[in-house]
Parts: sequence; C-alpha cells; structure tokens
Amino acid sequence: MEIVRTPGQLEKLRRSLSKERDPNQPCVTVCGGTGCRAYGSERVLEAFQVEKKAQTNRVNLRMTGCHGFCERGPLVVIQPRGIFYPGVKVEDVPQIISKTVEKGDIIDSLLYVDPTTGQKITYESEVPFYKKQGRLLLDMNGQIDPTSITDYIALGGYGSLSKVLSQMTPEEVIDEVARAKLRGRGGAGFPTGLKWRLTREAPGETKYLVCNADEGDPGAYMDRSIMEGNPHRVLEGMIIGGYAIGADKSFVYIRKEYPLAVKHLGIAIAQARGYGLLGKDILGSGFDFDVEIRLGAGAFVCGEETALMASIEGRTGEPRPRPPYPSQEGLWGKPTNINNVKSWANVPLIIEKGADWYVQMGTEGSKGTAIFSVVGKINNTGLVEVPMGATLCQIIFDIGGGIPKGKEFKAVQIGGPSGGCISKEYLDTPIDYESLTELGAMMGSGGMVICDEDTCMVDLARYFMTFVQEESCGKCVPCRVGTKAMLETLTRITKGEGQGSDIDYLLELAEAVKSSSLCGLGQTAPNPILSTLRYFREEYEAHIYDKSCPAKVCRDLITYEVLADLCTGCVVCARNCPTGAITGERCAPHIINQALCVRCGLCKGLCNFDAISVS
Amino acid sequence: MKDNLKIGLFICDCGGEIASYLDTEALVMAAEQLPQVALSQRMPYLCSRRDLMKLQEAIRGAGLNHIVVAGCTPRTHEALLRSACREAGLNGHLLEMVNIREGCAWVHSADGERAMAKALDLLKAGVARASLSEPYEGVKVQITPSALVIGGGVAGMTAALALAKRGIAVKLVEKEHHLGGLLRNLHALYPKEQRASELLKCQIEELREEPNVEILLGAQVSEVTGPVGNYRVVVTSGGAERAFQVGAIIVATGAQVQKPFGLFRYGTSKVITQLELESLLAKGDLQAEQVVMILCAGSSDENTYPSALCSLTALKQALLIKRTHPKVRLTLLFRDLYLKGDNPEADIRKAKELGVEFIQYGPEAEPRVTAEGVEVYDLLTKQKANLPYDLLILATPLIPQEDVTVLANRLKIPLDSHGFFPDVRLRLRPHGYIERAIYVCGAAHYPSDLRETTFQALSAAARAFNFLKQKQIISEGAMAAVDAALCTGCGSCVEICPFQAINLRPKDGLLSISVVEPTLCKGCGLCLPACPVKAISLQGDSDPQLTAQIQAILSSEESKDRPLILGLFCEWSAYAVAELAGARHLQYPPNLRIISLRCAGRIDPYHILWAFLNGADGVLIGGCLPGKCHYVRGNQQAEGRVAKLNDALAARGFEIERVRLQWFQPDNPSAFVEEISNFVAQIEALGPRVTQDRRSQDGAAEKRSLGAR
Amino acid sequence: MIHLTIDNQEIEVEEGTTILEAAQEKGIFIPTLCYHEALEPYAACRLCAVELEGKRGSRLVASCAYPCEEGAVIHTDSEMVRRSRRITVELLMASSEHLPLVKALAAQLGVAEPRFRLPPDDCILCGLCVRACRDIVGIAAISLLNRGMEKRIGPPFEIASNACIECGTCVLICPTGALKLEDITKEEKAIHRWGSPFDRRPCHICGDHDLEPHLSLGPHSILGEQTSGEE
Amino acid sequence: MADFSAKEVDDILNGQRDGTESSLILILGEIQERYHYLPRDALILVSQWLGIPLSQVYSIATFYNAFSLKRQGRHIIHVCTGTACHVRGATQVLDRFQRRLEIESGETTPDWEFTLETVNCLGACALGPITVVDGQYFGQMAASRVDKLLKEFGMERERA
Repeated sequence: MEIVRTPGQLEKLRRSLSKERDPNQPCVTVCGGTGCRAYGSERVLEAFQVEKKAQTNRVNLRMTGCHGFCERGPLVVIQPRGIFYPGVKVEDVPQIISKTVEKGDIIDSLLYVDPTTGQKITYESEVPFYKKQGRLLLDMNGQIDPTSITDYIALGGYGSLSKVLSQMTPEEVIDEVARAKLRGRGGAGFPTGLKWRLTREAPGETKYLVCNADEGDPGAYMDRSIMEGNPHRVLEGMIIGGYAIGADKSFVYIRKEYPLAVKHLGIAIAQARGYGLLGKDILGSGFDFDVEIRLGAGAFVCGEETALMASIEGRTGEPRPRPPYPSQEGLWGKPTNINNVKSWANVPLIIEKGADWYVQMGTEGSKGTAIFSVVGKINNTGLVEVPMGATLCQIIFDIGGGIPKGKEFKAVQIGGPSGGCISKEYLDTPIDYESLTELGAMMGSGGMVICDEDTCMVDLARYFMTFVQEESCGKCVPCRVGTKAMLETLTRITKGEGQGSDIDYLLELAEAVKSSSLCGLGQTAPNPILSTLRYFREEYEAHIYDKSCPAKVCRDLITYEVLADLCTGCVVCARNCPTGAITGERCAPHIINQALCVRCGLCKGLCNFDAISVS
Repeated sequence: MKDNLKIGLFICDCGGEIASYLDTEALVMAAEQLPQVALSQRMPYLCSRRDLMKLQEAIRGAGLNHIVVAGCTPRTHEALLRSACREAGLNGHLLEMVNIREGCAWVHSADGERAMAKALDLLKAGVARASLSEPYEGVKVQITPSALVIGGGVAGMTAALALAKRGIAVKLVEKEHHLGGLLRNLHALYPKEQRASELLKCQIEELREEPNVEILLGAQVSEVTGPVGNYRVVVTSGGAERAFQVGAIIVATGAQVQKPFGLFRYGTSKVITQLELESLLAKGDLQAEQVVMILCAGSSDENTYPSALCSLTALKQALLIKRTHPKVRLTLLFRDLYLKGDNPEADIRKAKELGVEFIQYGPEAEPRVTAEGVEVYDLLTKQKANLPYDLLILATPLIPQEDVTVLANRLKIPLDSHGFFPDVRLRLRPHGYIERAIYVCGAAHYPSDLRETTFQALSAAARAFNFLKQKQIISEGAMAAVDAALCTGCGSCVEICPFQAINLRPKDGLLSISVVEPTLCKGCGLCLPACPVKAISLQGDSDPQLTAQIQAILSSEESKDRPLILGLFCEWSAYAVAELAGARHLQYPPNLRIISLRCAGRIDPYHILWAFLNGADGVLIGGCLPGKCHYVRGNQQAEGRVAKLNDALAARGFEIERVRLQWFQPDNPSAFVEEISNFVAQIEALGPRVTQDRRSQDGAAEKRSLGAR
Repeated sequence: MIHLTIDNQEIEVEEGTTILEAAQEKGIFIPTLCYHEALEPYAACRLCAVELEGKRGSRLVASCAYPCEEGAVIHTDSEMVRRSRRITVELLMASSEHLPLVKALAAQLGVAEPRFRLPPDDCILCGLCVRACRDIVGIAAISLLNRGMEKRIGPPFEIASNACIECGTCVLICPTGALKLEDITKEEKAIHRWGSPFDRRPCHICGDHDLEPHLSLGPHSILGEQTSGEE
Repeated sequence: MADFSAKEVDDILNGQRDGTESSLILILGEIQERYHYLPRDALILVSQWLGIPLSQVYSIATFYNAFSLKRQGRHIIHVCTGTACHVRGATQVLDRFQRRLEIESGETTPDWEFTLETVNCLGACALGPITVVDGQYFGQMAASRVDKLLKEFGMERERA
C-alpha cells in the first residue's frame, strides 16, 4: 500500500479497486455485528472458509458490519443476487456453498418467513424490515468489510474528502452543511453548520475536534454499529470537519464496553494514516489532521460534552457550568467542536450528493434520516433508519413487525433516560426533534424501547431513575439528592407503600431537578417520570390507591399461584424453586407457599403447561 | 535605612478567621503610624482573585516598593502572593509575610488584648525587616540528565533499569564484585515461591543489555560535591578514581542480616538464622525432625522494630519446609505477625493445614532456649510449653550496612535512630524548600520484602525521572555572599560550611579571600556567626534585617507582656511545630515573640545580647533534634555558641537561665506548648530583668556598637 | 462595560463579572454554599440559581458562574427562584438537617421538614476543601471520591495522607465544620474524617512510608477462630 | 488473572512514552485489563511517573465504573441491565445469580472464583436479556438458565 498524494491518485486507486470487485462474482457476506457474533457468526464464517477450501470454490467471503436485523442473526447474504438466509447455523454452510453458491439454487428451508404474512422471502431487499427503511448511514454496512479501507474506497469512500480538499474552501464546506440543515444527532439537535461556524470563528490558533461515541444510553447501539460497520465514513466526516473548522487534532471518545468498535476504529485510523488520508499534508492540500482514540471508562455522564472533555483531559467526568461553551473554551481551554458519530457520518454524504439532495429528506425542521434501535417487546429487534417524519406506526408495525405473542402495544420509550414514553394515541405522529419534544420525549440517542401490556410504566420509570441515580456524577445537589428522592418515592410506590401526596411530590421534584440541575443529565433525568405521569397516571394511582400493579410486574403487589387444573405435577417448578416454596406430589397439582415465595418468577418461566398464574 | 521607601502593608481578615480574634481595623490604624508605611490596608480575603488584583493595583497605583502581608503562614500562600507581586512588576523577595494567624490569632484567641499587642509587635518586626529587604533573582541550575544509583541489589538494578529505559544515562555503583545483593543468598521468593536465582539471572542480563546503564563493580562512592541537579561524584574502584556529573542520586545500598550472637545459643550447630536456612534449602539438605522458628528474636528491648520481612520469610520457609519434608514437626513462635499482600490469611491457613503450629508469646516472656528445647509461655493456652528441637531458626531483623554513616555524611543526609535513611519529612517542610534529588529505596530505607523493594525502587526512579525532566531548577532560597572588602581570608567560613560552598581564592597575590559558590549555598547561614569580621551577608535574611526585626519585635514600650520572650526558631523543627500548634488552635502564653530562621546555627551570640538589650527577659532558641539537622551540623554549632555565650552573659550580669536552647520535634505540638509554657514559667520565676536603664550610657553604646555591624 | 437589570435595578459592570458579583456589588443578597471568593466558581450547590429572562421563557442559571450579558434581565427572588431554592434546601436537609448552616437557610426560606431523609452527614460536598487544597495551597492531598450518592471527600485510599502538610486550610474553609484536625496515632497525624480505619501498630521502620497499613493479626485469627477484617 | 507486579506496571507506563495527564485513563485501563482491578501500588506508581497528584489518580479510579479497586474473581460475570434487557426480565436473571453466588452485584465470592457485575447495555439488545462471562456472550438468558451457566464455569452444586 503506498501513500495517496493527490485526489487524482485516489480516483485512480478507486477505479482499479472497483475493477477487482467484479459485481457478478458471487460473494457470501456474513454479518459481523456484535449481535450476530453473539449468535456465533464467527463460527459460521470459519465454516464457510473450511467449506470453501473443501469444495474448492472461488467464492468471495466477507464479514461485514451490522446489517441491523439483529433479531435473526447470524445473517448471511449471498451477493450479487442478495439471497437472504437468517439464523444460519454451522451445519447449514455446506449446502449453502454447494447449492446456492455453486448452482444458484435457493434453499427453501433457510429462507426468512414473514411472521405477519407467513410467506417466505428470498431477497434481502424484499424483507419488510429493510424494504420500508430509507437507509443512508447504514446502507454500506452490509456491503463492505469494515476492516478494509479498500472496500470503502472502492465504493467511492473518501471521494467527498478529496472533493472538499481540492475544490472547496472551509467556508463553503460550512455553508453546505448549514444549507443541508443538518442537526446534531446526539439528541439535542443543535444546527451542526452553526456549531462549526462558531468554532471556526472563535479566536485562537489551536482548535480541537471531538467525535462523541460515548453511546451510554441503554438500549441504543446505532453509533456502535456504524463504527463497527463503517468506521471510515466517520473518519472521513471528521477530517472534512477538521478542514472546515480549522482543527488539526481530534479525538474519538468511545465506550470501553464496545471492544469491537474500538478495534475497527483503531484499524481504520491506522489504514487511513497508511494511505496518507490522515496525518500531514492530506492529498497534497497542505492540510494536516490526525485522530486519537480515548476510551470512556464507564460513565454515562461523560456523554455530556463538558464532562466528556474533562475525561479526555484525564480528570473525573464532572460537568462544568456553561458558558463558556466548548466552541469558546473546550479541551485545554481551546475552541473545540463536539459532534455525535451519526452527525459526522452524515457529512460525507452531504458533500457527495449536495445539500439540495439532502434537504429533500425529512420534515421542515429536521432533515435527513433518523436511526432508531427498536428493542424490547417487538418482533424485529434491530436498527431502523427512516427519513425524519416517519410515523411511530411505520417503525413499530411495518418495519418492526409488531408486538410478539399477539400482545397489546402499550407505549414506546424514546430517547433513553433523558427521553420519555409515548402512548398509542400518538402512533401516527410524524417524528422529528420538535414533535418528540412536544410529546414529552426526546430524540436523544434514538433508543426506542417498545412496551407491551406486560410492562409496568411505574417500574419502567423507576428503572430509568435507578439508572440516572447510579450515573449521576453527584456534583450538584438537585441531581445527586433529587434523583435519589424521586427513586425512593417510586420504589415506595412499587412496593405498595405509596401515599396520595406522592404524585405531587414527584412532580415538584421533577420540576426542580429539571430546572436547576447543572448539566443535561440532571435536566433531562425527570423526563421518564414526567412522561409516564402524563400518559399513564392511572397506573401510578392503581399502585398507590388499589395497591395493585396492572401489568403484574411489581413484586410486592403480585402473587404467583398454581392453576390446579393445568398443573400436571411434573415437579419441575418444585425442583427449581430457589426458596423451596413450591411443594406437591408427583403427578398431583402443586401448591405455592406464599410465605416463602420471593416472586422471582422462575417457576412461571419453567412451567411448560402455563399452570402458573400471576395476580 | 533607605530613603524613598514605600512600604505597603496589607492585613488579611482571612474571612473572619483572623478578624474574629484580632481587631484588624485597629491594626491597620496602628500600622499607619509606623514610619515608612506608605499604605496600610485591610483585605477580606487576600488569597481571593479579587483581593489579589486590589493588591496589584495598589502596588502599581501607589508605586509601592516593599510589601508586607500580615495573614496566614507563608507555607500556604507565599508562592501565590509572590507571583502576584511579580505580575505587578515587583521582585518577589520584596514581599514580607507576617504570620498573625497561626502565629497569633489562633494561639492566643483566649486573650484578645495581649494578642493585639503581640500582633502589633509582629507587624512592626515585619515592617522593619521589609524596609531592609533587597530584591534578588534566584539562581538557575542546569540539571545534568543522568543519575547515579548506589547499590547493585534488586532495588538498585530495578531503579537503574527503569530510568535507563526512559533514556536516562545511569551509573550503577556496586561495592561487591557481582550484582544481586542480598537476593543472591535467597532460595525461593514469597509469595509465588519462584526461584530467586532465576529472577536474578534475567534481571542482570536485562541490565547488561541496556545501553544506557554503566555498571561499576567493586566500586565505592568516595566523594559527592556540587549543587543539586549537578552533583560531581567521585568513584574509587581498585585504587583508581573516576569522576562524573549526575543530576540525581538513588541510594539503594540495602541492608544486612543481624547475627544474633549471644542470643538463643546462636552459634551452636543447631541454631541458625533465616538467611542461613535459605542456603540450606537451596542446597536441599535439611536433616531435621523437629524445627522451631522464633520471630522477632531478641527484639524485646526498646530500640528495635518488628519487621514485616521476618514474618513473611518465616511463613514462606515454613510452607516450603512442610511441602518438601511433610514429616517435620514445625512450630512457629511469634510476638506479632506483620503481613501484607492480597490475603495473607490464606497462607496462614495453608500453613496450618500443612500442620505448622503457631504459638504467640508475650513481650514480657521471651522464649528460653536450652540445649534440650525451647521453653515458651503460650499466650493463648496460658501455659508453658517445652519444645524439643533439632533445628532452631531465628528470624532476626535486617540492620543497616556498616559503612552507612560514611555514605550518609558524603551525601549530607541524616540517618534515623536505627541507621536507616529516612524520607525527608516533607509533610512539614518549610516554604521554598527545594528537593535534594537524592532518593532512597529498598532495604537501605527499611527492611522490605522483594515485592516492596521493587515497588520502592520504581517509585524512587519515578521521582528522580520527574526531577531530571525539568532540565533546570531555580533556587529561590537565601544566599550567602562575602564582602571582599572586609574578608581577611581566615578561612573559618570555609571550615564551617557543610556544603563546601565556600572556597578561598587568591586575591592580588598575597592574601586570599573566601568566595561563595551560589549554586552550592543552601542559605543556612552557618557561616555568618563564624566570620570574625562579619564579612558575610545573607541575601534575603541579612544581619541588619535580623537585628532590626529583633529590635522591633521587642519594642512595645513597657509592654504588658513582661516577661518578654524572644524565640529564635529553626524553620524545620521549632517554627514548623509552632505553626502546627497554630493550626490546632492550641493556646500558649503570648509572651513569646517568634522569629523564624533557616537554622539554629544561623544565630550569632550577639543576636541574643541584642535581644536582651532591647528588653527581652528571656531568649528561647529552637532547633532540630541532634542528628536531624537539615544542614548537617547547625544544631551542634548553635549548642556550642550558646555555651560560650553563657560566660559573656554572666559577665554582663544576666542570669544564664534566661537563655535556653531547646530541641523540638516538628510533629508534636502538645510537647511544644508544654516547653513554651514551662520556659515562660521559669522566666516569670526569675522576674523581669533588672538591668541599668535602657537609655543609660553603656547600654546605648552597646547598642550602637552592635547595631553598627 | 456591560449593562443589565437585576431585580429591576439598572446596573453597569465590567465584562467578565458574574451575576453574583454584580449582585453583591449592589448589596443584593444571594445565598451560596459552594462559592468562595478565593476560588473559581463550582456551581454545584445550585443555591445561587437566579432567574434569567430569555427569548424562550425564563430559565434558572447559577449566578456564581454565569457571566453578566448585555441587556440581561435577572430576578434573584422571583417565585421561580424561591421554589427552586426551597427544594434545594429541602434536599440538603435530607442528610444535613442538623447543621446550623442548613437550619438557618431552611428557616430563611420557610422549609419546615424534609419529605425524605438520608443518613446524617456533616459534609455537603461543596468541594471547597478539595479546591482550596488543590488551587490555593497547591498540594492536592484530598479529592472527591466515587460519584453520585456514594460521593465522598478524602485522601487517597482514605487513609492518613502523606501529601497533607497540615496547613489546615481545608478545615477553615469548610462551611459546615465537617472537618477536624486531629491526631490519629502517635506516629501519624491526619485529618480526622480521613483516618485510616486500620489498627496501625507504631512501627518506626514500616509505619510511616508504606501507604498500605500492616495487617497485624491477633492469635485468634491465626488459629482460625475468626478471620481478620480484610475480607 | 495475574498477580500484581510493579515491574509490569512500569512496562505499561513505559509503553506510554508521551505520559501525560490525558493518557492517564488509558493507562489505568490497561492496568485494569491486566489485573482486573487497580492495585494500590500501581496507582502510586502511575501518579509518580506521570507527576499527577495521587489524589487525582485515586478519584478517577473511584469515579469510573470500568475501574475496580477490589481484587476480582477468576470469572467475571456481567449481567446487562440495559433497557431492552430490563423489559425482557434481566432483573430476574441478576436475582438468580445473586442468590446462587450469595453475593450482591459488584461483589466477589469468598473463594475468589466469581465476580458479579451489572453493565448498562452492551448494545446487543436483540439477544436480551444478555449475560457475558469472561467476555463470552450468552443471549436470551433466563433465571432458569443461570445454574447451568454457572456449572459450565465450574461452580460446584453445593453452594446455594
């Protein structure tokens, strides 16, 4: 690999690379996202390699980034036709090679079955989950090997960079991004172009640039899969940003919990340096830029920009008051521009296709696409990328495939700990920054947790409160003590010890914490409570006044019982009960001793005859 | 007295911490009356950003050329205030701090009126001193980016390697003809029972391959001179001498095992030390059925120390023996078990499972060893046991090397009561202290096991590394200077200087005069009293300043504070502990007026006379405990001078009880308060000094003659 | 010069002045806990929050850290401000009701009883001692430990600090008297709250240097009747 | 898991030639990787070599979740308590682990075999509830699968 010195050389390289990638050459792509790996996709890939040798087949193998449809991993797609086999096991591999690859036959038994219609689907593009999405940032994930810069370049990667460096002034770049109305994908939605301009215009020679990849929000993992699946696009975006802002040094602040993303990013940086796309005099433009990785050591608060900077500087992640804003005084007191992974990844696209093309997508206020990780009580768990303005209904039912086991949809929690719950009345609202905020939720990181009838909203609120309580840095009083107070109250309620005054107390606390906390974490911490109170007040009241949990979740308000008529006396529950609360003769109905029962739900999980009821 | 003197006096309320005990407003008023005080101002919080700005405005605005700040101890804020002055364009040394917080407000909070009087005296003294202070720049010293490591044991090798790996050139000096030190005699190591020899082998190889390290075997450090950061070291090996420069020195001379001759029948065939057992184990010939180990052997008397090392070794050896010779009956007698590590209990349990017996004996009842067996009183079972033995192992502590004192003198660093190299008590260090860049690690420091030695070695290396990294240091401290016009070249200062900072240089052929090497001078001031013609002055702490200070601090006419007592305190011990007493708000009689000096040895007998002539009823001189002097001999000299002075005093008709030289521990404020109180009591008993009227002829004459100096 | 309105008073201040400083100039009282003249603003206690009018409605800002802006309109005693202060103080009371300082504030703002309680603690985590030790004295012997509810103040490993020079600055800056300078053992001295929990035998040689206190076992634990405190 | 060795720590530090404040967290990270906790002596060395006050090093070590000051067990169990896993019953799983191991999360069994930790979302939500043992993922966990899992990692039946 030799250094690429001019845009021309890059173009030449791209042409030669894409020639090598013969489009008709069969290629088996195995998803290598963390999800699929956990399902054993690495073993599947090995099997393919072994089989490839055994059958002396000249098929290309490629482990790609996350395809998004994590529910059905390990995913295998056979190009060029895009034949789609979900949930592939090692033993399926031989026939995939011999049949599908060799002869091009489709193996019926491996095809994906649409749970709603029940019909089999052959091609990836036709799977409803993908069909109804508008994939912008995630599109490449399925096509390239994230550990190979040539894959990325072959598909036009770093083209935008060379365009910027050869044809555009920094101001023009900023204008383009501004015209595209790109807004910070970190959640708050601050106009990216404006942020860049502020940093560029801030006095001072040295300036820094930071990519915020501290995706701390539980239930959101799109940043991770972008960095795992297409790290070079993030880098390209950052280099362009650096050029526009006038920064020559940058950091990617990424969670330690994402080892694969860290690895791929590290490889990508090394490769980019190797090709001269990072470092001194990039593409002969005289512009220097480099990227360093900094690991987040497990602190949600470090997603907050001032805390994040403190952490990069090697101090505890305590936020500081703003102003001064990072664009004025950031890392080591120098102007610093911080954007989220997705924001950076958007940049090359905007440059490549132009702002006019970009603004066609989305709503008035919010352009482009939004990525949600749709998780929880949903059929098709996975990453969903849709144009801004798509409705919740489309995401949850058309793409997400609805709620499993025919259960009733209850609510969707958007934006993680800083977001809120939205009830079914609003399923048809087109979602963008404004509409979500109006509904008491928040785009946040784009975590979308689907709740069905079995989810207790009080418990959910309590869960999030536990989370922020643990993650609060403890610097300011409202956040440190206030969240604790709210948590205590919620716990009391879920224990059935709630009092009439509790709801008002919660509202009062929430208000105060929201308005007087030091940083974003505290200011948004009450949202889960406020939103659940707004849409599900009656559930709170049920807990407080009737001492009952409608969703049958809160332990102290429920009892497990054996339905005598259904119980076959298989003694499975009795054998596994941790407290030995279940007794009974073999083949005779069992009984649960409520005095001993700790309501762990183990028995219900184990019973093959649904003979355990909760009330 | 200089003209065009514009002294600015700033009194800090310390947010009430001072103001609530002293009427700072009144002090400001009183101060305004003082001559040379151009501006007297009260500050709510001098260390706050806002007040610092006010201070700077005042300096610029009123064109002040000397600043006196009355507030807290210099230890916390002097640096801050000095830099503030510099920013305002005033040399940092034109700032004088008067400690009215720890030195007055807090320690006399019970007696407001007298505290006020004292505070005022302190202010006057500060002003008097300031009016004579001269600006001067610190001395820059370039640091030689290389290090000397003394001792080629584990500690030395580890430290050398760590530095070398970071690109520091290291000279490693070992007096033996081979590396390895104590470790060479060890068999296995705790806790992993790894072979000592192997570990040693790879470490030595690693060291030999390291280009940045030069190993000098069979060599001794025979001379260490030169300034901090630029030491000139002379090493002798086999008669040949070699000299070189180093920036920092790491002392890793290790220790030796005490041979307990005359104890527990040591010397007889059946009684050996732990170390001797090691070699037995190494050879693998251990013939014994009944083994007894005695820990803390012979350490019942006061001056010894329980050593974690003995316990660890004993435990390790017990485990080893039991593993290799399960038959052996092994009993371990101990007084205390000092254990460290992740979970030492595990090892103790292991030992017990293997059948090692543990018996604890009390300090009052040491085990008795006869030819037949060991008699011991078991604390737990409360009964005597008699253990037959055919091998008795004594755990004896590590003791310092014989030649340790020689080295200590060469390096001019003190030894502790056991002959180990202690850390400098940085905790109570005086302000403006610069480190010596001499670091101690390993058993030279205290008996430490391998794990700890390695740790210490690396930690010492780290400190050395960060010192060397600075490239150059600026020593702000006071500096001695010889007035060539007065110097007669008698050479007494050359003799007395503990740091060889003064040399005789020929002057126009015939006589030669003393010259001070500023980079070597630590500003202790020992040479000043020594000079018969008072040709030496101390920058930043000159004799005129001191005399003026003494006069002012005692000046409160017919002060209510009779008897009036002057304290001339060494800042390392007496002054440090006085401040500590302040921080603790301990109360002592306000009669005492304290002046802080670099060292007790700085005091000239005439300072004491001068004090009496100015109305002192008693003089208390505070210094470091013998052997603890930070300038090697300062405290001894003070002692000598006071002794000489006594005759002079007697001649002038003073009771010699009025002068006392007292050693102080820097970290024991209650003892300090006690001493002060009983000295005050003693003086009170003597009553106010009845001498001729102050304004009497000879008195005045005396004053003039002294003042002239 | 910058012009702004605080409680309907037109005032003029130098650029860079904080709202709190400006208010104090004008003798307008704003309660504070973590603010200190000698230190950089920390904005942690939120007691000094004031209402700042803005385009998108009013919001609360920490007056100790927020710089005066041209034309800003500020209320230091509006209902919004009082409500937030009341809650803040109530939250402080949860663990520090017994402190005179907190009592006084509560009385001032008319808060009777906290509606939720925590184990009593003298320390309100204003961080003054830590910042004073680091920024004024330049020693940094103590620091903030852990986070959230577990947050504490202490020296490394929470045993007697070797770095502490016992200047007592932390003690005198502490607004609640949570810190006391006290002897721990004859050998070691350290600040009371931060004392080593271990039973340290006076050991000339080992005692002073090693941060890891020696675990000295009594005969019982050796005979296995009880295991020592480590686990 | 390796025993602490000052020399190793020195090598880790030496690897970071541009040893600055900014690399502090990375260095602590490496030490944590090596020993699964931050030994006291290691922290002291880090502070001395980097010339950063020990208090700052210690406060960082206590602030971030990724660092532990207690020695960890041979096997480290991470139970994901992310939202997705939570709504799918991670609590029951965690519960079961705590009962069987007789420790709270964040603790280590007396025999230094298992350390139980919770983690806020590993981003593998599709598999929830998810548990990671020594870096190995176990998806669709259920309280009823806990015992089997522990057995796989050599926990004998006796306890619980």
